[in-house]
Amino acid sequence: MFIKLKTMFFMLAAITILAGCTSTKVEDNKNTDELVYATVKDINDMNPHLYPGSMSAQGMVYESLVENTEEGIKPLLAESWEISEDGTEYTFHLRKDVTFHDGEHFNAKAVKQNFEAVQNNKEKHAWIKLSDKIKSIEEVDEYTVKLTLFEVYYPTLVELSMTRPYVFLSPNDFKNGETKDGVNGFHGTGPFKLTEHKVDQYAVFEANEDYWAGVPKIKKITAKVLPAGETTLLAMQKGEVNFAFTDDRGADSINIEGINQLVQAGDYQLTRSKQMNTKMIVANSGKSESPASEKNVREAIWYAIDRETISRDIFEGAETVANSLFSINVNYADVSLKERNYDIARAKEILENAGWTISSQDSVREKGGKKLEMKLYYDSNSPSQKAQAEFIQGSLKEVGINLELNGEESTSIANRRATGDYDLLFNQTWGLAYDPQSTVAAFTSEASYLHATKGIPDAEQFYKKIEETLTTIDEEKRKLLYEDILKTVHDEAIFIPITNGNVTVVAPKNLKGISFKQTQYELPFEKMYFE
Amino acid sequence: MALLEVNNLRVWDAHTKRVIVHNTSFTLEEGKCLAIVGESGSGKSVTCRALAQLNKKSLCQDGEIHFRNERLQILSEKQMRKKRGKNFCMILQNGMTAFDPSCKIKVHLFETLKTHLNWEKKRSERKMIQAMESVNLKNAKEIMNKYPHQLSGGMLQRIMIALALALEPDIIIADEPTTALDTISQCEVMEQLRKIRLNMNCAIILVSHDLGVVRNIADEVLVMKEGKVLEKGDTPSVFANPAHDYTKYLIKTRSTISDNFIKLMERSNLVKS
Amino acid sequence: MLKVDHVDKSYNNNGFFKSSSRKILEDVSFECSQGECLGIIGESGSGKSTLGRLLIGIERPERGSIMINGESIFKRKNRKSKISVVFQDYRSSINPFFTVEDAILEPLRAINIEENLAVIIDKLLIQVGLSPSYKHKYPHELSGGEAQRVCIARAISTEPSYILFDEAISSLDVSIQLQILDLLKELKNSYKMGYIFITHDIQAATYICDRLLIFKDGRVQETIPTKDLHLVESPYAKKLLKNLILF
Amino acid sequence: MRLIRNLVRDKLGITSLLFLVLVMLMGVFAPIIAPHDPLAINMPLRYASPSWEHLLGNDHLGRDVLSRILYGIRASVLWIFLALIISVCIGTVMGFIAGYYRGIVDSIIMRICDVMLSFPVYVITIAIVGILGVGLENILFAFVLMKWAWFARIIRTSVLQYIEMEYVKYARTIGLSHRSIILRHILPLTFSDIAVVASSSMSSMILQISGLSFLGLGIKAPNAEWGMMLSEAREVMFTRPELMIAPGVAIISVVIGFNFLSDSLQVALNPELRQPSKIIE
Amino acid sequence: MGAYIARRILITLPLLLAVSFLTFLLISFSPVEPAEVILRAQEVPLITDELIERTNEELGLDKPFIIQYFHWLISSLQLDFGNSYVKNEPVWNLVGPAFINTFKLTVASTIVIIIFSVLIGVICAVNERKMVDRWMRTILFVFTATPSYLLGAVCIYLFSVKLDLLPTSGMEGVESYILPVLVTSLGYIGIYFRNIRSAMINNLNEDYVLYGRASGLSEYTITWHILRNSLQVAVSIFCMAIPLILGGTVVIENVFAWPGLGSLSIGAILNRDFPIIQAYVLIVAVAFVIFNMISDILNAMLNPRIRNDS
Repeated sequence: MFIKLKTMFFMLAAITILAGCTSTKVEDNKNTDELVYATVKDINDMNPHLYPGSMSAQGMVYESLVENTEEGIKPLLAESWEISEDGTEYTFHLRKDVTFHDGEHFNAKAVKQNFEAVQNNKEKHAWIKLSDKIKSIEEVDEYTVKLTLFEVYYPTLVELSMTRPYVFLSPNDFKNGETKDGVNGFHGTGPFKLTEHKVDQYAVFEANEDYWAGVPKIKKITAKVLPAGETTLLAMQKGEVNFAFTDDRGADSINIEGINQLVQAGDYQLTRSKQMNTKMIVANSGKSESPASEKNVREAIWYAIDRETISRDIFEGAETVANSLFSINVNYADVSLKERNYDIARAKEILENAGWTISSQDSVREKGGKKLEMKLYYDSNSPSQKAQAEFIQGSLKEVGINLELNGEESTSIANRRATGDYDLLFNQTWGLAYDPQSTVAAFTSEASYLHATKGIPDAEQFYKKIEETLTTIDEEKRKLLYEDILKTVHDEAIFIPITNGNVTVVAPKNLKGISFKQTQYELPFEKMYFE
Repeated sequence: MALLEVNNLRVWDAHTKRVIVHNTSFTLEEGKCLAIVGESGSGKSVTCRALAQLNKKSLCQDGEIHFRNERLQILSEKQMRKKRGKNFCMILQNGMTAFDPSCKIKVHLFETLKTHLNWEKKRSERKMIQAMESVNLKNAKEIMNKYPHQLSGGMLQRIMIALALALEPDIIIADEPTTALDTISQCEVMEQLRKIRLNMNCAIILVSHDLGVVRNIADEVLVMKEGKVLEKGDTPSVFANPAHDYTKYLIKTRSTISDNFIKLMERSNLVKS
Repeated sequence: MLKVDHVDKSYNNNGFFKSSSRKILEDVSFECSQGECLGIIGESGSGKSTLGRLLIGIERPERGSIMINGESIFKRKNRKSKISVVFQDYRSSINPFFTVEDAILEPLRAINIEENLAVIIDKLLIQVGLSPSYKHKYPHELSGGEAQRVCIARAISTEPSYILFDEAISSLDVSIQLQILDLLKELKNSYKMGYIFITHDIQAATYICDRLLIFKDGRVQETIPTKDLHLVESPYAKKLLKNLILF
Repeated sequence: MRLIRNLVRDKLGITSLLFLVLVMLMGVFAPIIAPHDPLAINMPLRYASPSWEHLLGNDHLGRDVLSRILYGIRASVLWIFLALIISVCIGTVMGFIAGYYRGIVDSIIMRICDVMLSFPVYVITIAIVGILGVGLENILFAFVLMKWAWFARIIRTSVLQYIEMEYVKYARTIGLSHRSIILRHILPLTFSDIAVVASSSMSSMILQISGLSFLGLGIKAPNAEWGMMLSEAREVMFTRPELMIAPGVAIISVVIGFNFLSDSLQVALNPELRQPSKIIE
Repeated sequence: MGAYIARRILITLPLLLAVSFLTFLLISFSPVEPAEVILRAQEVPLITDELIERTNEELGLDKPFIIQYFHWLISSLQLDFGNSYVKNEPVWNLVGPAFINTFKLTVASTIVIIIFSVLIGVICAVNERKMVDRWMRTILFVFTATPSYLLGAVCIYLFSVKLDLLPTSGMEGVESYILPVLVTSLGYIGIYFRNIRSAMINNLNEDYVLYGRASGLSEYTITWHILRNSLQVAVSIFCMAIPLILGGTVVIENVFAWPGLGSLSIGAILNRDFPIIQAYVLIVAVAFVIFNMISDILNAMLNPRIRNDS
């Protein structure tokens, strides 16, 4: 009996091990024309007129009328366009050889239907000022549409170039002519089609054989959900995944050292875009009960952060030190601003002068019985933010500021930003396509930085200036206005810059044609090919 | 020729090295009844389990046990297993726990009969009904289909006797068969044991602390205390002329209580002496 | 004096659909006077242990009363120092965390006797035939007989009106049984307490009891003075006596 | 007393007990024995290997790992221990009330327990963290909220068992008050049962809480906690796997300690298990 | 027996009601206004009071608490848990597949747990205090004390990276089950085999074993009887293992990127997606109650005492 049991046990054990051994090895992706990229989150709802979906995925499937490039606005689905004298009428001439993935022809009617569907859900698009400015959209002929605005709005074309919402979905997918309550399918005009989606597992995109700009060389792209950074690294090491890039939210879940090791091992290459955004801490100047509403405190924090060390040690040099909200390669951002370098003594001095006194070493400064304490929120998916937060916490302690750290999901942080329920939080600018106009416009948007900027002296005046900047047609005036705005926020130390971030791509060594767009949210997969 | 001959049986605990049964020797003749008497902790149960090599693995034993001139120690476990049940049949103290609580009574009965006599179910059932009826169990078929907890201790005890009856063993080892029972069941069980002995001429080893029971049935008595045999001899002589002080003491205490009772009942015909 | 008057007791089987109740005791009445030893004889399942629980006041009957000296025993203060008990299971009769001394002092402390405790302990231990050196021992260090003696010492310490012995000698070896019975006889003579002796062993009961109560299926079959035992009339009692295995 | 004596006899048991007491004391006296400030950031020492100055090396911010492990005892062991004690206390009171007084109170308490026990601890913890936000205190709150029912039920069972003991019946017979019966006769015995259950659930709580910390639902930075240290180490586990060793060993050894202790207590309390072989007469 | 089952099921109903009420109550303690959460989660950048009011009306959040509860209960019974705040999809569409994924993992793990804990338990019990027993116990002791995420990480490192045998994560194909199931099971096996072992050892000391031996029954038959009796305890434990694992895979799902309830609920917490948390808590609690009931019934079926006395 016992002997039998023993043999049975060992047999079972053996079977288990054998089962393990004989399991088919995962396909070698290295020499195929497929890409499998790791994503922290599911691609989610791909409806291009709503916001939950993954932007990089939407970018593969949908296209806009125009494209924002380094050289400026370029044609995409619109071959050319004219702007009326007064700047309120835009006439677009559409490409004639474009079809949606379901075979439906792309024409003026489709454009009109899409625009109307977006406009019918206007309140959800309030962040993009254009939605407020559109008066009407008309079909002129089959391939010509006319967009009429209420007033002049200079970033119109830029906002039309964005990944969402002004992109085009096959009208066949509409529900009752609308898209706001969901759609029946995800047929865009882009280089890739969504062919399979298993929620929280993976999504498969296949090359659009009828793509107007030529069939993409990469035939299949799979987005695989891998929530943890080190799992991604492992999966890449094994070849289960062969591509990774800084995702939507800018969460850099993959450890830099790990990437370097991977690259050194020889199968992968690392490509970084040029500076794309600024990573920063946003101080809530509008929360009057918080010390963060005090300019001196914000300035002291700025001085107390050793950005050199962050850039060198935490980012291992991958990101560079940022000294202002926008780096100078951003339009209109080349203005001279006061530099605030790492200077602990200066920080202490500012606080001391502002009346925040310290009783002993290692204690927290106080003013009028109130302690100098603040909460800093970071994205719990981003290890580098956590490391920075802890590092900053340590530095601020040195100057007598007590920082409480809270890691939360990005949605929750966005929520706090919108409700003003924070002292300090990590954030980043939105990328070249959006800067500075969208970011600056966001100063006035409750969803974005309204709370953060509320504490600026004479804020109403400040917001008026922003409104004026966006609607003026006088380029010189706009430049001056921008300079004024950027100076104000800089002097007020509301956005405490840390580093300039970029988009990082880890790809198989033989993948060529890796380039970047003007936004950090998408990659031009259609330009990539294997050698 | 003695049916069973035990020479220098010694049992000790393998871990603590404590000796539980000191060199014990005795013989059992065919058809006789040997009683092992002693108070709790005297090692009487361990002794009789040692005969069938049923003690736990942590207890070691040596000494010689001959059954019909066959040395039991040299038998393999498998050979020994064949002897148990077929040659040595045990009756335990507590019938309530002696059967698998999750099986019907008949499961154990049939398994045992199948093992030793290779009887199929039908035959087993028929024979068991016979055996059970002869130990005064009515509705034998019904009883066999019950679970142990549905029956009384006395009934279960008698089922064990019935099983022994069916197996026709050479020796029945009865370990305190009456201790856990009511007065009335005690009497019945003793009656059946006596009957079985008469009918089948099998030998009995009776372990008991109740001198009344022992005197009633045993031919020979073995008095044990703390693992040592103090005295042995045939029942009437041991009870009449105990040699050892301890035996005397046991007999005296027991008779003090029962003398008082017997005196009370003298005038009555209710009690048989 | 203890008076049990028309006592009924049943247990509920709480079913979900119907609750059935099983009668354990039915119309039980008897008395036990000071200094008397009453034996309650019953086989297992006769309800004698339930009766035992009622007699020490820790459970209440549905009907009827149990009085000691005219007061209900179900009130705690009426029981204090008047009723005591010795159980069958000597192993669980003493709190394993208690020494012999703690155990014996417990009832004395309960009635707030604080003086001369050391003297009392020694006296009690000697009285039950144990050396005073036992007082520092723990229950698991005692043999069955010794433990039972400690229980008896504990029971007599407050000189109660009566003591209930619930199969108190059944788990002991016969020789020890006799010792305990003799001890009890002796104590009864010196303390004049009432004993209620619940047992299935009719022979032991006749040794000590003045009066016997034959108990079956929750009913009193017959009550008879010990000396008249041979005159029993109920068929059950007769059968019981007939089936005894005598020495 | 017997308990302690038996425990002392059991080498493994007493070793684990001493080890755990030592660990807890180290947690209490962390400020005295820790070689460095656990929060002191020292970027030049980022991911430094062990040295005489920093015996277990340094983490991603150059903080001393040894000191963080020592301070981590507070969150990983001491606070959990406190939560355990609170839930044991609530459970004990409830269990006693239910078991001793029976009747309607018993039914009510047991029904509440049934409802509480219908939720797996993880699930409720997650819900509570979802509502109240991330933080060790919320997790501990959830644990206290859920675990007391579990203890109450166990204690009720053991009260029901001990109340049937002859010495309790004796105490009731001689008219002792409920209070002294509970305090003198039932509590000491149930206490030993509680000790067994509590020490084994301590180990599961440590594992569960470290798991939640690992998921980022637990303690807030920069405070040290073993689960979080492991989570931080996981991010670099393929480049610097050695960082997982210290917190991993710490958790495993403490959990093993509690498991051993629980086993030994059980043996020490149960005479039947104590003897290597029991002779059945 | 039938009466027992009926009774047990009837007891379960009020418990389920209480559980559902508590679930609803729990979520209603949340400090955030659901309407706002929904709007934010949909990344509606500009939230007006009007919009909130409209959303409240849409969701029936303006009604009294108890009515909200009954509405919720009735729709929950139809598996309608409302819409996810974040994904704007019916909750069941998200929770359903996740539940099935977690359930697959749970069932696979339970089977492994049962097989191995019985096997190891039996082996250890019959070889009590011998080498096999000691080693098994020591090894499993260490596994039980190891946090599952650590074990998971080590397994991935060992089997997926170093030996390159198994996929690191996801749930494609049989081989992707091996590691999560292994890691889930190990901890439980370490606990349950001890139960089986001690039940076996306790049974070994029972009189019926002695009587069986004395009757000359083969060791095989006797072991079968012992196992049968020991398993009675085990059956109820195993039944309870299913909901326990169901509610406890959170960490393992995270480590192996298993698209189940755990991953879903963590995401929901961090996004404050209350309908999903609510559905998650309710589903696992209901599973818990139901499996508890099944375990009691099974236990009764195996144990003739309960079976016949009811």
